[in-house]
Amino acid sequence: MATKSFRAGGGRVRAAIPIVLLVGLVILIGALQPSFLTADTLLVVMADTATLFILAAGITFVVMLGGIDLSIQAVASLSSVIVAVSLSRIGYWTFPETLLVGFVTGAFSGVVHVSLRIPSFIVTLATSGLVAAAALLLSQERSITIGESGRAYLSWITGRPFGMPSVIIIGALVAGAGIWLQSYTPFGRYSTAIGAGEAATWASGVKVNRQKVIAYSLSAGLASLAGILLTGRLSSGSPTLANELLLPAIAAVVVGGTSITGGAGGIGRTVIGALIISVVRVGMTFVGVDIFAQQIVFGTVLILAVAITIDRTKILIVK
Amino acid sequence: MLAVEHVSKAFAGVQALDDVNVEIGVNEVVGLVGENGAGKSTLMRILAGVYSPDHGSLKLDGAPVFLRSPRDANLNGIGIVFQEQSLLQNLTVGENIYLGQEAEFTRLGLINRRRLNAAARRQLDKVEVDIDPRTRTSELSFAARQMVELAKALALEERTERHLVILLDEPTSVLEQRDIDILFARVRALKQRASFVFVSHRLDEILSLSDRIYVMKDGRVVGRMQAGSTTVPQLHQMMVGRDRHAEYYRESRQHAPREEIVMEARGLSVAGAYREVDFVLHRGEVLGIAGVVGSGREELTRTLFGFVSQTEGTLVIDGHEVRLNVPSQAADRGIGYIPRERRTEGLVLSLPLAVNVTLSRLPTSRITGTISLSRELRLAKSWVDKLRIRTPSVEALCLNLSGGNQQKVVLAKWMNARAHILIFDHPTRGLDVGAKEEVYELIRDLSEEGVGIVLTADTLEETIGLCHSILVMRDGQVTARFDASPGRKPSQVDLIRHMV
Amino acid sequence: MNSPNKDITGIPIHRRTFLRRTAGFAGATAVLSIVPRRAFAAGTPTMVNSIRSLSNPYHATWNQGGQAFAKSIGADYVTLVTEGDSEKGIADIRAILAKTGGNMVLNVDPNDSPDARPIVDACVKAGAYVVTQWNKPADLHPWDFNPNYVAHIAFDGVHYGEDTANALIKAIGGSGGIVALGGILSNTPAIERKAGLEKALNANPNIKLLDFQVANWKSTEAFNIVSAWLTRFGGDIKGIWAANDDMAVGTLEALRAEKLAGKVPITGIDGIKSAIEAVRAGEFAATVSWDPYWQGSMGLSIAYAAKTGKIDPAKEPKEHREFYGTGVLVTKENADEFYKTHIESEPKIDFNDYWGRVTGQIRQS
Amino acid sequence: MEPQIGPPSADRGTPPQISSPERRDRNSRRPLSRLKPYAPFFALVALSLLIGAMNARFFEFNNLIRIANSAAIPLVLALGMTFVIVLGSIDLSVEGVLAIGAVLISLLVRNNSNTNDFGWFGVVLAILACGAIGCANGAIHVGLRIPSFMVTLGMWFIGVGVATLLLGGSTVRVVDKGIRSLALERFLDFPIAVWIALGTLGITWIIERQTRIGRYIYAIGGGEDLAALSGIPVRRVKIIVFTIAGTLFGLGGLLSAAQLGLGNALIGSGRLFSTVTAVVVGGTALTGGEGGVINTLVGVMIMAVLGNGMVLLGISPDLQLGVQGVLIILAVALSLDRARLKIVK
Repeated sequence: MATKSFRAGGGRVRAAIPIVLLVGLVILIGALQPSFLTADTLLVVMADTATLFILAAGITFVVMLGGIDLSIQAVASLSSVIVAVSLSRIGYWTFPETLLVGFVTGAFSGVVHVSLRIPSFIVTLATSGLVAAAALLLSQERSITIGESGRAYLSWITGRPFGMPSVIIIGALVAGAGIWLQSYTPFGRYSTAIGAGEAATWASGVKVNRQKVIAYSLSAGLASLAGILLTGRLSSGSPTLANELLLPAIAAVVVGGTSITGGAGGIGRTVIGALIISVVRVGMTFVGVDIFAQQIVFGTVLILAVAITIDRTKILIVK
Repeated sequence: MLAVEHVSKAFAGVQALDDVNVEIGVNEVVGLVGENGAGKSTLMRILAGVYSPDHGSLKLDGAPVFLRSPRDANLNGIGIVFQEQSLLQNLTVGENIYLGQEAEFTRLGLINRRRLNAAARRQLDKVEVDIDPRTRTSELSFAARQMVELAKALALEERTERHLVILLDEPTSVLEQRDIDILFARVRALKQRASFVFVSHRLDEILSLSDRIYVMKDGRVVGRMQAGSTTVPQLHQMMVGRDRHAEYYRESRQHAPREEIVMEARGLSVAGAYREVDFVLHRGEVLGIAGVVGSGREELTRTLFGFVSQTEGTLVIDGHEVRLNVPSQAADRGIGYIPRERRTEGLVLSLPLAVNVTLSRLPTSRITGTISLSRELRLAKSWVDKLRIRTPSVEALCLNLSGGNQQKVVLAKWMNARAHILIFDHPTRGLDVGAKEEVYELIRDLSEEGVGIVLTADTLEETIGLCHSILVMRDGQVTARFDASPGRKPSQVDLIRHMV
Repeated sequence: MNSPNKDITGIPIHRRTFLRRTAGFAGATAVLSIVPRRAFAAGTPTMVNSIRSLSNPYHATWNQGGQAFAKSIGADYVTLVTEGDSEKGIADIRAILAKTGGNMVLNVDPNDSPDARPIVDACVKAGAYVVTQWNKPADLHPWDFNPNYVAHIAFDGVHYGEDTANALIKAIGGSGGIVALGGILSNTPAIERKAGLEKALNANPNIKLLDFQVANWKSTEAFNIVSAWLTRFGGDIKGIWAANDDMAVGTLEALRAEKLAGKVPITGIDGIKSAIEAVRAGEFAATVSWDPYWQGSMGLSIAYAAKTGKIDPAKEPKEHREFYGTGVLVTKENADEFYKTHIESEPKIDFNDYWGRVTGQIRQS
Repeated sequence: MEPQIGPPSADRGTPPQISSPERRDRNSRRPLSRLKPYAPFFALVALSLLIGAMNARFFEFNNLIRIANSAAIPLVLALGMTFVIVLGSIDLSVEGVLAIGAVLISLLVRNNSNTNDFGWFGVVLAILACGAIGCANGAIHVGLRIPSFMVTLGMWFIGVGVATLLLGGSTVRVVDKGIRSLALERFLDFPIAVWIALGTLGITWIIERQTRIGRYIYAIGGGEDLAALSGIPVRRVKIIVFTIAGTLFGLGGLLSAAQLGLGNALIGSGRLFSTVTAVVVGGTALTGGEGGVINTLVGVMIMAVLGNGMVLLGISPDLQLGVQGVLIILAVALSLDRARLKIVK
C-alpha cells in the first residue's frame, strides 16, 4: 500500500527488526519454559505491559520533538490520588477530571518550557517536584484505599470483556490513537519535523511552540490515564504509586527504536519496546535467571536490544 | 608540484570521478569549474584526504603520496577551506586555527594558551585581519570567519617543509562582494607563499583570480586552459555543453507588475539595524534589496517574515496593518521565505521530500482535519513534475538531493502553501549555473502568476537582471530607489555608488 | 532443507541461547550461574519470597530466612524483587503463578499497600497460599479469602516508634530539644512511626521537637539534613530520632564528621547490623529489630502449614490472621547478647512455632 | 561580458578591518549581555543572600564548611558528568558505577565482612575498575554506534546488579581509618573530602582549559563532523571522556564510602538526577559545546545552598519538592544564556 511504504521511508526491513526481536525473545523464553507460551500467560504479560506502554506512549510524543518529560511518574501518582479522593464523591466524573488535571499539568510544563526557553529536562523535573508536592498535600501523605462502592466505578479497568483484560483493550486504543495522531494529523507530522529539524520547521511557518505544548499535554495526559489504570488495578491511590516507572518507560521508548534526539520513531515502535521490556523482565522470572543476575542480564539485554533496533540511517551523529 | 593522476572514485555505483588528471604548479592559482555533481567537491575531498581514490594516485613533487586523513594531507602541506564553513562556533579563533595541532604548544600535557594565541595572531597577520585570537568564533561575521579559515590553512606553513597547497572550496558563496574582493586580494598576495586550488560557481571570479582553469563535467576533466585565453561564455559552454542563454535572466519575460499592492512598509524600523524604510510591493513585482553586509538589508528581509519584528513603523499586507512576531504569523498571511541557510532553515534534511513539500500546508481533510497521505503523495509528485525536481522518488530524504533540487523543494513548499508574497534570501547561493537558471525561470513564472517577490540576491547582476525595482540600502537607511524595468535597468555602478 | 522441521527452528534458537548466555556472562562476570531450566519438583510446592530488592541488608536477611526454610523442607526456592516498581512486582508474581501452576507458597512484602489486593486476587485464582507482610489496604482481610490468604503480618509502628522515642528521651535525661527524620511521607510505616514519636512527645512536655524533616529512608539525604540542622539549632539538639536505621546511620556519620558522634544520642528502627553495632558502641541509644530472618522464613512456614493442612486458616482466630509480630527493642543493655544471637550466628527459629510472636491483632483504623 | 565589481578605489590598499559588524554591535548595545555568562553565579549569590536574610546563621563559617562538605560528592560526580554533557552525550550510569566503586572499596579495605586490608592500593584498584566501566561505556557507545543514553542506562542496571551481587545484599562497614579520615579529618577547617573535590575541580579545570583533550571535547560538542575533519580522533576522545567520567564516579564512590563508613548497592541512589540538574543549572547546555567545570561548580553550589537553605528556613517537607522545583526553574530562567541557544530542547 502506498501509505504504508510512505511511512517506512526506505527502511521497511529496518522497521520490522524490533518486531523480529520481540518474537525471537518470546520464542526463546517459550523454548526454555514452555508454560510461557500459553494464551493465558501471554495475555497476562500484555495486560501487565499496558500501564508501562501508556506512560511510554506519552513520553514518545515528547521524545519525538527531541525533548524529555521527567514528570510522568509524578503525574501518574497524583492522578491515582485524585481518583482515590474523588471517586466516592463524583463517581464517573472523576476520570475526566483527573485527565484534565493531567493535561493541564503537561500544558504548564510545555508553556514554561517554550515561553521561558528552559530545557525540558529542567522544566519537567521541576514540574515533577510541584506535582509530587500537590499529591502529598491532597492525599495528606498517605495511601488511600478505594472502598467496595468506589471499586464499582473501576470495573471498566479490571474487567475482562470477552476474556480479554480490558487494560489490553485500553492500551490498544491508546496505541491506535497514538499512531493515528502521529501519522495522520498535522500535529504528528509537525512533531516529527520539529524533532528532525526545528529551525526549518519553524521557518516553514509551523507553530512550533503550539505543537510542543500539545506534546507535553499529551504526555502528561497519558501519564494521567496510566495513573487511573494503576489505581484501578490496585484499588487505591498513593502519592508514590508510580515512582519507579519513569525509567522503564523511557527505556521502552528507546528500545522500540525511537531516537532519543527526536525526529525518528513513533508510538508503534513504543508498543514493541514496552513489550520487549516486559517480556525480558517476566521472561527472566519464567526462565529462572538467578535473582542476583537479573539486573545485570536486564541491563545487558537493553544495550543489545538497542544495538539491534535503532535505525542508524536517520541519525547523522550518534550522541 | 601536486599532481592528480588517473584518479577515479565511485560512490554506491555512481562514478563521481572518472580518470581525472590535474596538475597544480608552484605559486599558481588553479581554478576548478563545473556544475554541481561534476565531481569538483569529490576531487577536493580526495586532495584533502577525506576520501581516498579507487584508482589512480596523487603525486607530490613526483613522488606518490597516500593521504589517509585530513591530518595526513595537512602534513603534506595541503590545507582546505571548506564550502560549508568548518570553524567551530563555540571555540575561539585561536583555538580553531590550531585545532588538532595543539601538540606544538603543549608541554607536559598542558597547552600554553599565550603562545598559541600569539601564533594564531601571526597567522591572522598573514591575511591582514585584525581579529583578537581570543574572540569566540560565533561572534564573527561570515566574511571574518572565511579569513580565519584562510589563516588556518596558512598555519600549515609552520608544520611542513612542503610548499603549501590551499584548497578553496567555494569560499565566496557566502561572502558579500566587498569581502570577496578582499579575499581575492589576499590570495593574490599570498601566491608567493602557496599554491591555490579555487572552486567557485561564479565564472567571473574564476577568471579574475586563476592562472589556469580546469573545467569538469560528469566526473571528467573536459577542458584545461590559461585564464587569459578564455571567456565566461566559453567556460559556460564547456561546463554545460550548450551555449549560455543569451537571455540569462529571462528579461523578456519581465512584465509590468499589476496595480494591486500586496505589501507596503511605512517608516519600518528595527532599532540598531535599519530605520525609516518605505516601499511598496505590487502583485507580480520583483523588488530587489541591495546593500552590503551591515546595511540593514538582512534584518529587513527577516522582518518581512517575522524573524524579528519592527520596533517602529507599520507593515501593511493585503491592506491590513500587521506586526509579525514569529514566522508562523507571516506564513498565515500568505508569505513564504526561501532562506539563505537552506540546509538548516529551508528543509528538514532527514525527512522525505514529500514531507518537506507539504510542511507549510498539509493536505488535510476539511472534515476531520487529518492528513490524506495519498493526496500528499500526489501533491508531492505533481510538484516534482512541475518544478522538474530530480529525485529517485518523493520518498527520498532531502539529505540526498543536490543543492538545486533542494532549493526547488523549498520553493515547492511555498508554492504548495499558496504563498502570494515570497521573500527570497539569496536563493541561488551555492547553486551551479544550470540550477540558477532554473530558479530564475521559476521566479519569472511566479511573477507572472501574480506573486509579489522581495529578493536579496548574491550578486548585483542578479538583482538588476531579475527585479522590477530596486531598493539600495546603506547604514540602515534606504539611499536610492531604481526602476529596473527592461530597457531601463540601472548599471551596477549606479547601485554601488549608493551602497558604499 | 531436508532435515526435519524441528531442526530448522532448533538451530538458531540454540545459537541465540548461546549468544545470550555469553552476553549474560560477559556482563555478570563468569562467576554467575544463570540456571536456565530449574526442575521444579512436581509434588513439593515452590517457596516464593517477593521483596523490594536484594540490595538492602534488611531484605537480604529476609531472603536468607526464606532460603533456610525452603531447605528445611526440601522445596525449591524463588526470590522475586520489585525494585520499587509495583507493576513489576505484580507481574512477576503472576508469572511465577503461571509457571508453577499455582503449586506454590508466597510470602510477600508488597511494594506499596495497594499492591496487596491484586496479589491476593491472583493467588486465590491460582490456588496458591499467600502471607502478606507490612503493606496491605485496611479493608483487605485474610478471612475474606479462605483458605488461600493465610495471614497478614505487620509490626506496630506506633508502638515501636514510641518505644524508640522514649529510649531517646531517657538517653537525654528527660528534657531538651530533639529533631526527627521521617521516611517517604506516604509510606505506612513512616506514618505510624511518626505517630508513635508524637505520642511519646505528648507524654513528655519537657521535650521539644525542634524540626521534622523527611530523608526518604536514605542515609545520604539524612547526612545533609543533619548538617544543616547543626547550623540552624547548633547545641540545642540533644537527641535525634530517625524512622529507620539507614537514616540513623547517615545521621551518625554527619555527627561524626563534626566530632559529635556518641555525644548526641540517636535512635533508629529496623535493626540492621550497622545499627546494632552502633548501639553496642554507645552511638545509638536504641533501635528495634524486626528480625527479618524470622519474617522471611515464618511467612513461608505459616503459608506452607496452611497448604499442607497443618493449620486450617478458616479455623484460626482473627488475631492469628492479621497480627502484629514482635519486635525487639535493642538498647545498650541487650545489644551484646542480641548481636551474638542474631548477627554473629544464624538465628535459630522453630519453624513450627507459628504463633509464638503474635502480639495482638492489628488495629482496624 | 560583465564588468567586475570592485570596491571604490579608496578602499584598496588600506588594510580592511574585517570584524563582526553584527555580533559586536549587539553586545555593545546591551552591556548586560556581556555579563550573561556569569548569570548562574549571580543566581547563586542572590539565593545565598535571600537565605542569609531569612536566617543569618547561613553565613556562619561552620555552615559554609557544612555546605562545602555536602557539595563535595555531588561536585566530583558532576565534574565527571560535565565533560560528557559538553560532548553532547549523557551518562546515566552514575548510580551504578558509584555503587560498584563504593562496594569494591569497602570490600578491599579493612572492613567488617572479610579479611582484606589492601588500604589505598585497594582504593586505587576500585577506582580503576570504575574507570574501566566508563571506558566500556564509551567503547560500546562508539563501537556499536548506540546512543550514550541507552548504553549508560543499561550500564546503570548492570552496575547496581553487580554491586548487589558482590555483597549479596548486605552492607559492609568500612573500618579502615585511612579511608574514614577523608570524611572525618580536617585540613584548614575543611574535611579532606572537600579538598579532594577541589583538587578534582582543579584537575578537570586544567583538562578543560589547558589540554588537548579538553579542547577536543568542546570541538566535538560544537560540531562532531567538523571536528573529525580537523583530524581530531573523535572516537578516542569520547572513550577517554567516558573513562574520566567513570573514574570520577568511582572517586565519588570512595568519598561516599568514606562519608557513610559503609558500602552498599544503593549508596548512589538519587545521585543521577541531582548530578545532571546541577550541571544544567550551572549553565552547561545538554546539547553540548557550552559550559564547563566552573559552571558545574556554581550549579553544584546552587543545589547545595538550596538544600541547606530549605532546612535552615524550616520549609515543610511536603512542600520542599515543589519549592525546589520553582527555585530551579527560576535559577535556570535567570541564568541560562538563552540568546545563544537558538533551539531549546
